Amino acid sequence: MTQRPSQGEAPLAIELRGISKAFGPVQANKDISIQVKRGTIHGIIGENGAGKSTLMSILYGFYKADAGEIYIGGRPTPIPDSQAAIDAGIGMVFQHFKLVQPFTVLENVILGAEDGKLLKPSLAKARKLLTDLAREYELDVDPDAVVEDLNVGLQQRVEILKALYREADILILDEPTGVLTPAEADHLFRILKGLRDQGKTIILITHKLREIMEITDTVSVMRRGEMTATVKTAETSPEQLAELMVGRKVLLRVDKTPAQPKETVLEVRGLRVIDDQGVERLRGIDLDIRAGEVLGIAGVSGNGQSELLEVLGGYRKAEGTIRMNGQEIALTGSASDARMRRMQGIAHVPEDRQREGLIMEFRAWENVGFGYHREERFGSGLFMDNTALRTDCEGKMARFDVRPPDPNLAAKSFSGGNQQKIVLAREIERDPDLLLIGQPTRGVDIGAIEFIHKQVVALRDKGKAILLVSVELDEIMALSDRIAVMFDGRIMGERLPSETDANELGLLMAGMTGKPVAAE
Amino acid sequence: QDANPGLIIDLGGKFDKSFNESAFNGAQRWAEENGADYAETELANEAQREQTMRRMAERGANPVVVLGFANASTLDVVAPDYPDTTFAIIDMVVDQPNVKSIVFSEHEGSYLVGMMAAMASETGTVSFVGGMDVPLISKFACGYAQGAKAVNPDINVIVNMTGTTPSAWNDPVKGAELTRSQISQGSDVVFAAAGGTGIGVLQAAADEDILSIGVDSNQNYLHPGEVLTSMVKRVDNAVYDTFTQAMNGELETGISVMSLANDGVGFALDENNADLVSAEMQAAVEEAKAKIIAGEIQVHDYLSDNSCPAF
Amino acid sequence: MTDALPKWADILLIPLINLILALVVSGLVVALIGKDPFEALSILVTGAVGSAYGWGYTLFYATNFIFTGLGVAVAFHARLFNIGGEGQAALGGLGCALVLLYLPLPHWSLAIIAASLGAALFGAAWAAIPAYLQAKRGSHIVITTIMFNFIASALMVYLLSRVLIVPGAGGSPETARFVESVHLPNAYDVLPWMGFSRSTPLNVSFLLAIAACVFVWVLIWRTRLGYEIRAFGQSEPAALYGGISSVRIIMIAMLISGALIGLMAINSVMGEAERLVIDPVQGAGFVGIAVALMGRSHPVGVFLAALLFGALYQGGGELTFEMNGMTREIILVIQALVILFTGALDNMVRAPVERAFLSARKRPRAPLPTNPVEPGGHSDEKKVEP
Amino acid sequence: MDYAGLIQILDSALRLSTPLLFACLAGLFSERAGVFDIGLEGKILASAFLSAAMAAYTGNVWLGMFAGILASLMLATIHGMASITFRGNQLISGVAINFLASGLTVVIGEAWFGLGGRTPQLEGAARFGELTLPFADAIRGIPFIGPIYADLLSGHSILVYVALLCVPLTWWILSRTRFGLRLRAVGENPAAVDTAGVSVVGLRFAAVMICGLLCGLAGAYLATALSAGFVKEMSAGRGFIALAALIFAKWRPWHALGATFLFGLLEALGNRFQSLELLGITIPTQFMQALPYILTVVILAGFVGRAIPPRAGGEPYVKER
Ligand SMILES: Nc1ncnc2c1ncn2[C@@H]1O[C@H](COP(=O)(O)OP(=O)(O)OP(=O)(O)O)[C@@H](O)[C@H]1O
Ligand SMILES: Nc1ncnc2c1ncn2[C@@H]1O[C@H](COP(=O)(O)OP(=O)(O)OP(=O)(O)O)[C@@H](O)[C@H]1O
Ligand SMILES: [Mg+2]
Ligand SMILES: [Mg+2]
Repeated sequence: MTQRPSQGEAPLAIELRGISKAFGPVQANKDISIQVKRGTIHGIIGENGAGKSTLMSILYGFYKADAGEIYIGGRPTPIPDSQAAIDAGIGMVFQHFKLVQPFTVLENVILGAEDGKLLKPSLAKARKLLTDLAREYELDVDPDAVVEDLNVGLQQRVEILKALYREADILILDEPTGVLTPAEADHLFRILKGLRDQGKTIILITHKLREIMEITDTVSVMRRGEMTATVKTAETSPEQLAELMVGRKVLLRVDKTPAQPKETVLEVRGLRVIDDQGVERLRGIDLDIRAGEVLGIAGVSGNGQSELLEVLGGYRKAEGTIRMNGQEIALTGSASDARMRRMQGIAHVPEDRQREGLIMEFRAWENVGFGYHREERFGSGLFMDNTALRTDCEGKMARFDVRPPDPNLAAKSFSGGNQQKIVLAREIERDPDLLLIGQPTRGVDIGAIEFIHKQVVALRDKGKAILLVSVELDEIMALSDRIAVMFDGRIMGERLPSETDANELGLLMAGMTGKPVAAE
Repeated sequence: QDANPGLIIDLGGKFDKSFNESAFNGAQRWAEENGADYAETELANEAQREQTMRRMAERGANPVVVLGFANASTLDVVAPDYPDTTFAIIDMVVDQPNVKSIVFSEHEGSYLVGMMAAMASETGTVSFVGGMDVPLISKFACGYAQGAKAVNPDINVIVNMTGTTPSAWNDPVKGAELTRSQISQGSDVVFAAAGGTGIGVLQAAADEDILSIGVDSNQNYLHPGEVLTSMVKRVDNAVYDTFTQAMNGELETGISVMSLANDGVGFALDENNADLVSAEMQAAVEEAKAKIIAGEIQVHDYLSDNSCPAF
Repeated sequence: MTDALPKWADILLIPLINLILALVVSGLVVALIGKDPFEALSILVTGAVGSAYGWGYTLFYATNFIFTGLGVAVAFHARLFNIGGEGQAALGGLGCALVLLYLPLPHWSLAIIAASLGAALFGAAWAAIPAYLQAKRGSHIVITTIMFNFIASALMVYLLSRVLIVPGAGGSPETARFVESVHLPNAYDVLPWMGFSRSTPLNVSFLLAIAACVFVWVLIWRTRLGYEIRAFGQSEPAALYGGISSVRIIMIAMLISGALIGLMAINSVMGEAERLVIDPVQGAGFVGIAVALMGRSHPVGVFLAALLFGALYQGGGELTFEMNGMTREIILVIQALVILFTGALDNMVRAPVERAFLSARKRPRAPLPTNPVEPGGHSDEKKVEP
Repeated sequence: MDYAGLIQILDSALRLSTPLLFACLAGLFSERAGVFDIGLEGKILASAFLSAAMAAYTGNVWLGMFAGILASLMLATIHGMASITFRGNQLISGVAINFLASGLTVVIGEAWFGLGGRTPQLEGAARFGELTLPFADAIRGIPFIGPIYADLLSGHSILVYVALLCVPLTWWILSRTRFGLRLRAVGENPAAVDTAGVSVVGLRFAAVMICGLLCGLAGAYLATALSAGFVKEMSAGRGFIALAALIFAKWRPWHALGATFLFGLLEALGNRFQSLELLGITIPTQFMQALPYILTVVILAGFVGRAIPPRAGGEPYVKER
């Protein structure tokens, strides 16, 4: 690995001149120019679909630009494919990781960068190098672990290791913290700072202004395929950036009155889940949620939150008892359970909108009935009433400001934020007694986050019960009326937002108990 | 002299080295000898049977010869619509005034080659490979077994069928494997009645140095000195005769049986198998042939009751 | 990419170019074996669609392919690859024949209803076991349906040579002819003035096939069940979340698929052969796969693709009949090339055509709409909603 | 059944499973790289034809074999063009290739030989002979081991041994070489391979070509070793059975050996025990002939769990739409 100490007046690591890119009729990048100095961290922000990922993918040779030039270290460097980018010292961690799931960490790291035709020597060499890198940058991962068994945080480390293994001088990270816990994000930032101090150049795409302010040296703002501004981070503020991004003033805090909880809506006792591999995922959960309050579940992902949501949503088998409005509900996890839940007044915004919440190939109007498609309002007898669905969809799109408000577009054609609004509209407008909502703003830009948070608070104020699961501590702190922390399938403790802070919650999330409340 | 005969080759194809090929050869012989022409086409699928029969008739072909049992019920419907056309069907009886039905006594021919197999066998086990387990093929197998048992009542006759899909008639690989399996069970003479699959049977027999018996056409030449004989079924003669009779205006409808008596079936003897067929064997078979013709030996026809006394 | 191509180009121009390419290559093959490709083409086309006679056969074959194509398509919507059409159609034939042989049915109108039930029931039953094994045991449906094709053929040979065979009728492995009263009216009976001959195999089951197209369209795009089938096919995790039972959808989709394929027997067994023979399917089960794939699993697409294949079958038959020395397998070659060019090499033509259209329209185009939501790649859907 | 009978059945199973094994490994390469191939059948058929035709023409079986491989490679190229270059539907392309092979073999065969698509019968050097392993005759006498070596292992065409060698070779390539690692990766996540700087198109084409090569060997074995010439449609569904075996084997080389041998064994058993009498009832031949297929279903349902194909299988790699 080459290590160049940063010099006084840093030369340019990257310069893009006049990059344009169209996907068919969509102009994703329009005449974009940008300069990034060596040894700095450069942030890029912008709304969903602004063209950030596209621009970086062009720099990495994943897409080919229609026009424009790329200069690396001052020299014009055509990058027709990723190999050229790697040769130019560029590494990229994509928003959706490019890992081979059933491979080990080691295999993923050497893929494409093997020495020689046989694997054995490559693997041996990589193993050694990996240990060195891990030590140097605090990037520990078991080289023999299979990637699909790793949580996202560790998978991201593998991606970073891949880049470092290829001796990248320039590291691009596309929304790296979207899936990380605060602790993991902090860790990542420490690593990034360490890399910068070694003279590496880092480009960071994120939707989180806090991160921009915390770590970047300069920041560029993109809007609708164009680069609208590049400023020094020290000379700007989150409010200014938000306005540059969205084109209007954005409220960065959640405004809400104190909760007025009423009767208990959901009562969970001794909930246990054992998955197909025989692993106990939930080890006896007790919870109460009352009407008119938001119960936030904090925790590092993979500690049972997903399973909890799935059980409550009716599509995972469990033991224990759950009462909804005083009535016990079935826990067999069969399809009829999931249907019954909806009738019993439980709505569910799932964590993964693209995998579960939406049928990506269906049009928007088909998606607004999903899960409720057997209800009278969407048809009679055997038939579906497509007109009713379309009308319903138009209303929802208007009320939830889905853009573009075209019911005939396929779900996959909407940006993430707008996809989330469609799901939200579907579930909230069902007028449920209890809303389960998982990772409501993952990967969503700040304009949409503001909107989604408002909706959640409004529903609470209507006297509904809300169970919020999120890995974003900020979000949990801002929205919850009570916070429960999950670790390893147990509730480690419950806190009031006013009486706790990120530090204490962070400790609980790491399994270090303050005072145990729910778990046995 | 205004005969313009037509021949419809059946699904197996013109060059199946067997049934269809034999018919084609008969037609060719007629054409060459008479310097005349005839219409000919090949069926591509089941649904074309009726279509093609009608096309032939409407084109003015007369007589129209169709091959194989599968045409019977179609012809039964088509024939009345073309009273001026004479049809001939081979291997099946269709009871219509303008249809000549030509059936073969395959069981008799098979009986004779069964006798030869039993006499040539040193192991006391002979075998049979059929295409598909359908009655017509069982007719071959049954005659063969009867002949073998007539020579040696204790003889073991192994009967195998290739498969149940259309590829059963085109699978020489499987035919060869069946033959090898039979050899391992002691068989040293194998009789194949399985279309293209039979090629594999004869090949495997030659490879493993046992004797084989061909079918329909004379297949002795395929492996000279290793094919004991062939149970010939003179489809070529049937077609040739039909064409000739029509040309001479003496074509008669009704049932015509091609048997040992009129050399409609028989066994092939030529230079390729001269060394394999001993004088003694030949004499015995000729004697049996005479007796069958005279009615002294009754060879059971499997089709008469769908069962066989010999297995 | 929705905007790249106008609709007419997408559904007419591109398939047409593909078809022409397929015919050009077929022509080369014909020329290569020393025959005149132009003569062949003209025989092919006039043979298929140049006369009432040709239409009678073209539509007859198309009817078979519509049924099998629809069946495969319904399964495709649930992301199930049903290769078992051969077996299911054969069993459909059995069901149809049993009804017609053993029930006293005075009139064809009654008979077609009873026989349809029998055919659909048997076809569905033959699909049910692979479906059950897939749903409950995860046994790969591609293997099980292939195996069931072989098992079906064995069953058919057994039944027809041992059980249903008419004793003393010469040993042909087929059932007796159905009685005259269940004879389906064919095109000649119904439309004699259009020049159909008495023997035309085209019969009223063509109407049944069209009805089946409508049925499938309604089922898939208008019913709750169809909605669930499509949802399940698009995303299993989402179906789980949405309370859609995978076992139920797999079973129902395969049962419907098998039933539709079984119905082919109404055309081939009841309408044409009027008896059951050993292999009443003749590869239509496999052609159904090609038809469903080319028709993009949409009933209209299936109908058109079936028509094309019907025309190729009939035109190809004429070709071997009319052109001396033309082997009948030439039809297979032409079919293969049509499948290849229209089905698999589609993008070879599409990409340049799209580029041409895009650059032609680029100049007058307005800038992007305000919110950067992109009407990205839903070219498949446009066939979904007629 | 006696020991010799058992050896014979295993011997037969070995022969019958060889084409399946070639084809199964062929499919394995292609599908592990993410390209589904239901056109195995067509490639086998094309190779069987051209190998027999060339062997008949030149009298040299090796030339025949290379011609067969060439034919199969040509179809593989079409499949590659359709499913990789032009990102078409892999199933459609496979179906088309099967039809194409069925048609062309007969059309061309008829034009060349005029034997209805059949090739002339192959003799002598135009056919693969049987290879006798060293000391086979000496060892035959030893009880138990002798027959296994001399009758079961010895006395096959060289291609049988090649097929058997292909199993460890495939395993070694996939698990021990750079190429294998990349090939497996491209079947699981082509984007990972692409962003790692390796050509997805190149890898997939390589895999499809290896598939063509192996199918070519399967076809040559059918026509020039097991039989002595080409008969139309002589592949007789073996490509589909190989596909079933591939799924059965969960896309793994050693499992492929097991699965194809099982299929071969079931067929050999079906050949051997066609007329079985149980408790005085004669089981119909047709039942015995269907038995291998019934058993496959039973085994699949009873003992083999869900088979998870390579994740990117069947989908063309599309970056931009
Ligand atoms: N592979 C693709 N094919 C077609 N269009 C694409 C593709 N990738 C992106 N686009 C389009 O390009 C535009 C820019 O997308 P891009 O992914 O660069 O946005 P982004 O700024 O990264 O958004 P996000 O914040 O959601 O990650 C989008 O409107 C999208 O429609
Ligand atoms: N191949 C494609 N065709 C069309 N649109 C695409 C394609 N790939 C991505 N897009 C669109 O580009 C936008 C951004 O793409 P990206 O891959 O960054 O999505 P995402 O990050 O998963 O979603 P988001 O960040 O908006 O939540 C999305 O709106 C997506 O729908
Ligand atoms: Mg992005
Ligand atoms: Mg994003």
